[in-house]
Amino acid sequence: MSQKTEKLIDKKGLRLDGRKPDELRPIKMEVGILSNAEGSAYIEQGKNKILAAVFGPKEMHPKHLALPDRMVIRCRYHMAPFSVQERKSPSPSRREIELSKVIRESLEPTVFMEYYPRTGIDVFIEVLQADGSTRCASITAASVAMADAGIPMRDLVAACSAGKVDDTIILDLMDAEDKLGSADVPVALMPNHNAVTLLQMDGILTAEEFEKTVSLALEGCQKIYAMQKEALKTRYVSVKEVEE
Amino acid sequence: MSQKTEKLIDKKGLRLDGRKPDELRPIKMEVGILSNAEGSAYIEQGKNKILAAVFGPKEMHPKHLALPDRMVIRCRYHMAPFSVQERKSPSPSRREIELSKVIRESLEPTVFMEYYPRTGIDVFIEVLQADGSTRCASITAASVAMADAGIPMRDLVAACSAGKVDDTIILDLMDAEDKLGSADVPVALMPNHNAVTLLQMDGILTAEEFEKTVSLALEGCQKIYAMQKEALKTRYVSVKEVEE
Amino acid sequence: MSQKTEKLIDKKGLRLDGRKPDELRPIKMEVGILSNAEGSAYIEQGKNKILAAVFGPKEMHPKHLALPDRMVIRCRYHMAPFSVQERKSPSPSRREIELSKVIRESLEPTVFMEYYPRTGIDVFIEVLQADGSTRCASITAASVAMADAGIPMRDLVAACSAGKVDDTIILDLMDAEDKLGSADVPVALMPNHNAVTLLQMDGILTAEEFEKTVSLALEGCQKIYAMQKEALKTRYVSVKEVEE
Amino acid sequence: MSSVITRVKQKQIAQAIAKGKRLDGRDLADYREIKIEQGIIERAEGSARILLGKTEVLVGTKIELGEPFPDTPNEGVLTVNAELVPLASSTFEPGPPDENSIELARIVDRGIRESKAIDTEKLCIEPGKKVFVIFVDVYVLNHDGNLIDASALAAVAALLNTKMPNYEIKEGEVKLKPGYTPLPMRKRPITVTFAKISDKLVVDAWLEEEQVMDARLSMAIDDDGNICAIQKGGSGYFTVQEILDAAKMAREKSEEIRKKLKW
Amino acid sequence: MSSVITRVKQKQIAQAIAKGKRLDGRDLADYREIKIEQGIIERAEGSARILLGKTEVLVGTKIELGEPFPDTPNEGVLTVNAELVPLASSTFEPGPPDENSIELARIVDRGIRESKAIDTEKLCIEPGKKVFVIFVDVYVLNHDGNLIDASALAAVAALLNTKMPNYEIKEGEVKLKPGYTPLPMRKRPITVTFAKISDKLVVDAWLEEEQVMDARLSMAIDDDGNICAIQKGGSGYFTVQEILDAAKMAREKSEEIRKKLKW
Amino acid sequence: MSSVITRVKQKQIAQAIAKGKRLDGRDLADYREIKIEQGIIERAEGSARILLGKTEVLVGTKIELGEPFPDTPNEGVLTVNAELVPLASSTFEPGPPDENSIELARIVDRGIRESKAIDTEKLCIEPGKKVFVIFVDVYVLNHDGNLIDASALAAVAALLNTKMPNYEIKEGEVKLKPGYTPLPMRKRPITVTFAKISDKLVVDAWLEEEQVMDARLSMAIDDDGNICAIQKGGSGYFTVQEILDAAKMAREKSEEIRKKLKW
Repeated sequence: MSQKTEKLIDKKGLRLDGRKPDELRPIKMEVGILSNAEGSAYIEQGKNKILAAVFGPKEMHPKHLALPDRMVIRCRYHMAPFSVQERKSPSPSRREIELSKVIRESLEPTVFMEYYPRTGIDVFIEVLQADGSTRCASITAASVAMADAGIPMRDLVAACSAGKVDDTIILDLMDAEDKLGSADVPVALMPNHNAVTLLQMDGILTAEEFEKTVSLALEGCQKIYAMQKEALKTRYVSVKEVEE
Repeated sequence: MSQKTEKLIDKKGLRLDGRKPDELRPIKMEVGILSNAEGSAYIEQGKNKILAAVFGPKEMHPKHLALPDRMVIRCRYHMAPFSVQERKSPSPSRREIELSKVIRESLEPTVFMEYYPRTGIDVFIEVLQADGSTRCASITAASVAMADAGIPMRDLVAACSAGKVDDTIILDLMDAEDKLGSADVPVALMPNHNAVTLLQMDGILTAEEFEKTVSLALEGCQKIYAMQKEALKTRYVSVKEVEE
Repeated sequence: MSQKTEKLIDKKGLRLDGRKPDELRPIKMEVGILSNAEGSAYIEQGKNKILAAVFGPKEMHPKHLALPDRMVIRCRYHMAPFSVQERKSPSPSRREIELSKVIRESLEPTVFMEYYPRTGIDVFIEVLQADGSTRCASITAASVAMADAGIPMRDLVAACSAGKVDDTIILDLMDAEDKLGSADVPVALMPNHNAVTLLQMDGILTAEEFEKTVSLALEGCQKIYAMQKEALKTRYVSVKEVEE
Repeated sequence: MSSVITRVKQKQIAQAIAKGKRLDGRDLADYREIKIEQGIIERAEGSARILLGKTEVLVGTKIELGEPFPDTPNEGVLTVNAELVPLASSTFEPGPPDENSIELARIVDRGIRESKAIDTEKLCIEPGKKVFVIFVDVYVLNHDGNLIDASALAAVAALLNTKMPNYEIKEGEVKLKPGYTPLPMRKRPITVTFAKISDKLVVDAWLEEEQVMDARLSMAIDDDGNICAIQKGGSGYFTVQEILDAAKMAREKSEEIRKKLKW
Repeated sequence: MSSVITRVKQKQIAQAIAKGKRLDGRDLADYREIKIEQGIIERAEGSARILLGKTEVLVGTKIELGEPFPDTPNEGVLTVNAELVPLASSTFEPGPPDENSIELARIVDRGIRESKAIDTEKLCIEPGKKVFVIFVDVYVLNHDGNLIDASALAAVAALLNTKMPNYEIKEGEVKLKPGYTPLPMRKRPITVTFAKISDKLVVDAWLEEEQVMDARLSMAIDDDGNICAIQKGGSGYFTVQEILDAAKMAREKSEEIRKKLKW
Repeated sequence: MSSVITRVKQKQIAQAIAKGKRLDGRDLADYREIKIEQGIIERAEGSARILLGKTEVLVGTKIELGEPFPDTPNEGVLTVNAELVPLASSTFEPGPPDENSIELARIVDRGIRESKAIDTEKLCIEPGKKVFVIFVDVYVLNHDGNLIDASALAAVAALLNTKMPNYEIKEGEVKLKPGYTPLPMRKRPITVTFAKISDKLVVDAWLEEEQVMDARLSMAIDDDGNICAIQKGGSGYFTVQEILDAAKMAREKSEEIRKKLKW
């Protein structure tokens, strides 16, 4: 949020990649693509390319991390060294450690944690290419991977960012909009429960702008939720075909 | 000890802060000020500002560190990044690791270690501001915190440095005297047992000078011991008043 | 292998240190020289000076590393900071971690691993001075140290490098030959089993050259094997003399 | 482990809050007593100690010469670090920063950075080459809940207390001169954290309340009432209405607290 | 732990191979299907994804300005790193590189370096001062055996796909210019790995076969059929004859595989 | 764990010392046989190996170009590191330095530094910019007690054996020239360590005695008989009289040992 330019929205009201303010980037999801994980999903959202995999439920190692009355979710959000402009060191940055935490906390509310006491599941997210709003795309993919793994859940979690650039409230920020815009609000939603499980904000917004931005992000979440269901359905159908 | 200047003692025989050679800096101690620790103490000695806290006795983690016939004392001496002139990295330096060891070994002789087999206590020391002889002030405070925690002890441990600057033997070195003087001798004493539990030295002293320096440091320890008792008494009285 | 010079073999066909192409460097071995290890050996091969020590078989720590049906061998190849031209940091380099693995895997085939289930042995190698082909000399010494420790083995393991410099196939490369030559092939052999337990190569060789190089290295291994037996015999004799 | 409370106590806390009451007598929207002391660490360029009830946080700032980031060559650098030192709680372990201390540091950082509280262009000495680097070290000394608000407040109080060295450029080299200038501050962002307990929003939760809460929501508000940073934490969720209610209340509470800051 | 197979299965694998057969129907000298995609990570200077059956490896390259090593002042720098990221296998743990990932990176590195695949002198900008540094990051996405061959192939494919930034030197400073040049490649080393099972040599072992193998032997072969790097792994051994047989077969298989690489 | 001795043995050791005797026949003030070899690591700028009974320590020194510390711009830099490598004892673990190896390094460092044994001003090449940095690496090869005295002695012996490269300054750059100069040494500090067992002071305790001792006291004595560094260790204490007795005896023993050092 360090600089302001006046070029993120053109005279026609369109964004750098030709999108309208309330338009999502093209999204592609694939489910169940990794053979060793219990569940997995791949998402492309604009130039974001992200893999999520779920292992478990399984016994916790080390054992003292297990809880007597519920499962434990661990989550690692990690970026490939070549995913960003300047090569990123593979050791986890402070940003990656924070995002791992907030992503985990955005997934936990939907899981029936008490079904598998003393066990744990691992959610691994690898950002192969990053182009803004990677935490939202990661949550979207991870939630689908959890469903693919058969983790008992109340709901999916769909995530989308909204924000403000050039005095316009926009949906699904890409990298340039995140860096040069004036606010970024990533949101995650359990669509059937009106439950916001991730909310962060960077930038400056009035109370009114904030309300608008959140509303737009929630609309984005609902659209993404529809795609999640579609991706799972496709997977289910194709698995069934293979089995028959 | 790398440089010699001739200005640490003025013509009247007084030191940079106006003290006489055998004079302690102003000392302030407070006991029991941290609500989560079993025992705690705060000391100001000149510009030194140091907190000590004691947790335990409690079960050891990890368990293989426990001893079948005695308790284990762990100790961490740590400096705040802003406690010194140049910002100090928060990760422990080699100096902090050595001081943690010698401080622990200066406290151990006074504890009835065999009273609580298989348990451990943690002594945490945070130097919030450093101005020379911090290890001595840390021991003084830690010993009081251990008493506050009710750890069974033979005696308190009082610590004080002495040294040599400009051919004068002085008591309780402050930072400039430590850096520019010609010898620094930190000493810790169990005052009722004639037991020296810490002795280190940097610099150059003849055998005679050394004997004098140790004697002066021991006198300092006795004075500090009186203050420790006073601080504990005040604490005890004020606790009693609250209870009544 | 980055540069080629034409001076590694002189007009008489001799090498920088006067050796013929198929000649080993002077080798000195001593067995059982460390009092705390179950077995130990010291080797000098040219300017290489290397110590190897074996601890165990003993209970594994941490326990989850133990295997129910066999012992576990751990191995650390480590270079002293002063062993090479530029001071080496004491923390293990990626090269040292790789060499620790291949050395361990060159020793494992000879051990009756199933004799001591749930236990482990540690092989520690310290390179005090390095002058090329240190991994081979390390294996040679470690194997002798294992024999000294009484580890039940099918055979000793003898190791030797061969390679190519100035279009000549040579035995037992020293540092300059390793750095400036065109290929380096370290080999380890169980001499009575025709079993190659280490094989690596850096550089470029035709299939024919490769075959020649391996043959030469194996001849070197056989010569070194004779010295290993001699060193163990000397040790055995001297121990016997002491006992008598 | 004196910090883990019984299930009975947890139930009492939750039931009281369900009825709009708190065990320590506060209203849901009440902070504990706030004490602010500035300038207590003379060695630091700036410092402040905050007491929020028994929660105690010390922040010290240091200023060093350094290089700017390539994408902001005209701006000084802000670095926030948080240490959950083990004397503050039996649940804090010595060692490198864990996810909790990293999150805390990053929340404090964002409140300052996104509100543009510091005029970082005034920290530039030579564009692209030399700038002042400000280290803000958050030191939690006693943990009795709501470390986020206490730390954010202590950081701003310390920055308001921070003196910047004078300097001159002689023959291409930066020399520090005697004397100081106050750090160029533009804003005083205040962070207000809500705990969700029994479907109510509670401000300034203390330690035992935090053990009962479903989730927390922190909002940094600048001097003009704008929101400049948000962080949801915990494994529960918020409804949209709760979020909007929180935004409104955060604005009110931040104004109250900001008045306590000397500038 | 879905990746640990039963003793019964192990026996079946070994017995089949003893008869020259493999459970998936391949001959001992057959690779699984190889798919190569290049250029799929636009942010990277070069990239390639290899599928070897279900084994999946992604390699991305980055190019940065840096300093040469003192002993090779006229050459650019090659740095190979491998990450066994935990989503690829339940046996991979998050954390710093272990001996397996370090060995993998060093095998891939040696194949490229010893074959002189890259004309590193063309990466020199100012001798002794400024060169291009190439980072080759091997990212294992799914582990179903034979990571070495898949990684080595993906690395070469990514290098063949790598573009080098144009630059000019103005007033002693290197400035990047618009446009790119292909990385100066001279060779396409191919690594062929043999697993020894039931005293037979098998190429391209998949995960379950690797759990049965006694040892493995990897050989990198350059475009002229020369051997340029070898690594024996595992706690078994090879006879001299096995080694020579492997060298011969590696030459044949490497030619086959090299044909799949676009240049 | 061959290094842990039985309680019976411990009792025997303590009872013998109470009567002024030691199980290996030495008097309380006797060192074991000391062997000093210098110059055994040709790759190092200096080296020495000490045998103190079965305790064996190797020290190698390296000299590199570097920058002086800001507060001593005219002096070279001394860096002492100690490795308790695991082949020396089953109680030493591989890994980063622990408190024991750090304490050992710092005791050795202080003996050299505080006695001003090296004329560090002669290691300055360009004040404030370029100096020689001396690395003293203490490598414990076999631990049979009294590592402090053996390491301190090996370090001084290695320094006395250290050669400093010749150099010249051409066009502002330091170039090393052929040939060497001895390191400018002024003093030969000797460290004498006392173990307190059965209320007696014992010098040069071997491993089994160390397991019985209450505390240890190390004193570094320079060529003029001055004390230049002290370290008390262990969880026991000393009386003032014991300390003064130790100081006297350290002076005597250090003179004896110093005679063994070639200069």
